[in-house]
Amino acid sequence: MNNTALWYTTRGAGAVSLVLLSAVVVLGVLSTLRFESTSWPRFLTTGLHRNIALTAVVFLALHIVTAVVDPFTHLGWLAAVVPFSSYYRTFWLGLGTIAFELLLAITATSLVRGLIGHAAWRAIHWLAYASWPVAVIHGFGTGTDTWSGWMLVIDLFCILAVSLAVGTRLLVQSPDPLADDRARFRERVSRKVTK
Amino acid sequence: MENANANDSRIRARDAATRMLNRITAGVAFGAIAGIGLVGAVSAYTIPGVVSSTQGATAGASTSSGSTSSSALQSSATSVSSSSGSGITVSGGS
Amino acid sequence: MTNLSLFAGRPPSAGAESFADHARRLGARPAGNRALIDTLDRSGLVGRGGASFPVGIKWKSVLSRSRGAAVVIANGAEGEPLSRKDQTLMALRPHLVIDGALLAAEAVRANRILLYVGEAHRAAVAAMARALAERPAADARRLILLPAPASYVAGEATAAVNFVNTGVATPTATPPRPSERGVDGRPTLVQNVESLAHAALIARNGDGWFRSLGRHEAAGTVLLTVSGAVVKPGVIEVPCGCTVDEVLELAGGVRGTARAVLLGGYFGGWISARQAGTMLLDPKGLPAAGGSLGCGIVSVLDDTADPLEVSARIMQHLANESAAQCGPCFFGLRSLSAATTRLAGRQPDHGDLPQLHRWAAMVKGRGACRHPDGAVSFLQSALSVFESEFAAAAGARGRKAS
Amino acid sequence: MWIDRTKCDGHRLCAELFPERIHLDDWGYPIIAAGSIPAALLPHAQRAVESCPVLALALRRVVRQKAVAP
Repeated sequence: MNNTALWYTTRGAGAVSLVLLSAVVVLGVLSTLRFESTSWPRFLTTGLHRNIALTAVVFLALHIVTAVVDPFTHLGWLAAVVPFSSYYRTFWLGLGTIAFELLLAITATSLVRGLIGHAAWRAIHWLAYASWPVAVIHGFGTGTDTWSGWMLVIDLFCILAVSLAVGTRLLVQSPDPLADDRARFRERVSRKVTK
Repeated sequence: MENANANDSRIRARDAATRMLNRITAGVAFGAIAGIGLVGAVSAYTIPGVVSSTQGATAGASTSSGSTSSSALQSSATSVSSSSGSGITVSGGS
Repeated sequence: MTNLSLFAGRPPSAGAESFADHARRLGARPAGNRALIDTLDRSGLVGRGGASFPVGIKWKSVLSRSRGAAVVIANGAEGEPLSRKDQTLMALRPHLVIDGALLAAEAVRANRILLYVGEAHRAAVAAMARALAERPAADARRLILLPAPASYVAGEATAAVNFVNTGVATPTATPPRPSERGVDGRPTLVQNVESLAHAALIARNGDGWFRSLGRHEAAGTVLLTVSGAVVKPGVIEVPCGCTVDEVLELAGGVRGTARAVLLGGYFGGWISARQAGTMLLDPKGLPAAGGSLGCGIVSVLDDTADPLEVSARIMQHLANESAAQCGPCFFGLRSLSAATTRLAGRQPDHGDLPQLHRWAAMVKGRGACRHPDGAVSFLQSALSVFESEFAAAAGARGRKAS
Repeated sequence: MWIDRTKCDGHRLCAELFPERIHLDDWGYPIIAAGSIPAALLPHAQRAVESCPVLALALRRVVRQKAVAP
């Protein structure tokens, strides 16, 4: 593979990853909203969320590997692991490293969700709301194609989709039908206990 | 009897949706691969138009490193000159 | 009553028995050990909190996991609205309960004892606090008084453990049971205060003595709370194995004509008066006869009251007492209570009565604790004992209602 | 199959994924058929367990009912 091909692959995989990750975030939000229809059972949403997330990790890996082995940028493997250690575009690449590492944490904990328990898994999964924006900013900051029209369209589309989903999530109260009554009851039977 | 039928239809719905899940996943994966090609092609085609940006210029420089493809070479030729002297260009050339 | 054991000594009007009186009357407390557990086993004592589980077996299972670090919770939460017996016992004989808790701790090798007393039961809390102050420092150090929130499920064993651990008295899923993993993850014995008081007497007098207190093969005595249409409602101690008629006689007799008796409280069920009279009040034998002694409630419904209205009120209470943790319990009891209320108001929706039967079967066994099961079996007893009333109510509007 | 009722929020995925043994009550909470699960259905059961958003489900190996410790 020659260096030009590597460079194009890096850029292509980066753009594709952004689209995939945005889809993952939207699907994740949709699943907490308990979206369903007659031909679209709920497990389809969560199943796609999971499958596309794993696909995104693969494409991100491609994005990173091609960037690192590209002799032009001279990144070295350290920069792929330690944020802000790259000589080349230190800040913007650092953001990318952070976003990817957050994503790895989210993915890894999801794969062993049964072992770490629901509360810990959920706490870590909140990092998705940090990882995605950091990834987007990384794309804007370092993206070779940032200011080309087609990339702007992709960027705006992703941002719009995610903000729409997250906005809906914020507006809709907890879909757990027991949440309010449970909280009320717990309030009633809660005391400070000094053992 | 009615119950058994309802159950059967739920099993069928599950299996249908599972197939759909697999199809969509495969579609997304292939689409993503195609997307890389598409983005590569489009960016290769569009870069000459946006060299005014410093970032576009720097990145364009890299394409020159080992490429002989015409459009890329063209774009890099202009961009290298516009950003010559930067450390990046040096490393790209090495 | 001739067979008083828990309430032997000075009459209730004398108030709480002091530690000095307690020690003078009963002598020093023997030590709790493995032999005591065997004695309890032979005595036939079963738990008095409602589940009637054999006390000896329970203590043994905690001891087997204890390693000297178990915890004992003396359960005096008494959240059942019709029950007064635990608070009365603690208010009058606090040292018997404390003796029992200390014996249990020694027998299961526990190093912490919590006295979990319903905060609404002021007299009981005060008496227990005073009793603790009267105790020698060596005893008092091992005991902690912990007021329990006033709620029906707060007295459930896992809820008591959860309260100590987190400060929230809601039940948790089992397994693990408290005897496996309870307070701070340690094996925990949650035992009703009346059971502990019985144990304190059995430790002194032996298992043969306890068995001799009962009648008709039943062992020991039991505290009952008699309420409803009786002349003298209140808490009484009776020998296990006596009949409901005898109990009602002790309570001064029925006012008017009895229609049905609520046996065991909200977690027990209705029994028609005709059937109830000759029933033997024996925690082990009653379930076979289709009843349950539960936590010792005997409440009489006379023939002037509307059984549907009384049942609906109890269902409303039970629905409100759901901790809203388990969907089937919360929504199921709410639906059951609403339909019962509509029937009691003689304004049923179409199909309410068959729906009650269907929902009752649907909810049973589907909670983390036994709250929904208790509520459902109460309702089912109402549906069967007051079958004709329910049928008439269902027909009150719309012929095809049932 | 064992369920922690205090965790279950009625997400319904289990009933979608394992209709052979799980259906929903009138309020959207799962009713799990009693009894052990034959090997042929085990993959579906496993998928239902893994998909539960709140990890309320678990599969337990069937142990012969043991009397309470003597």
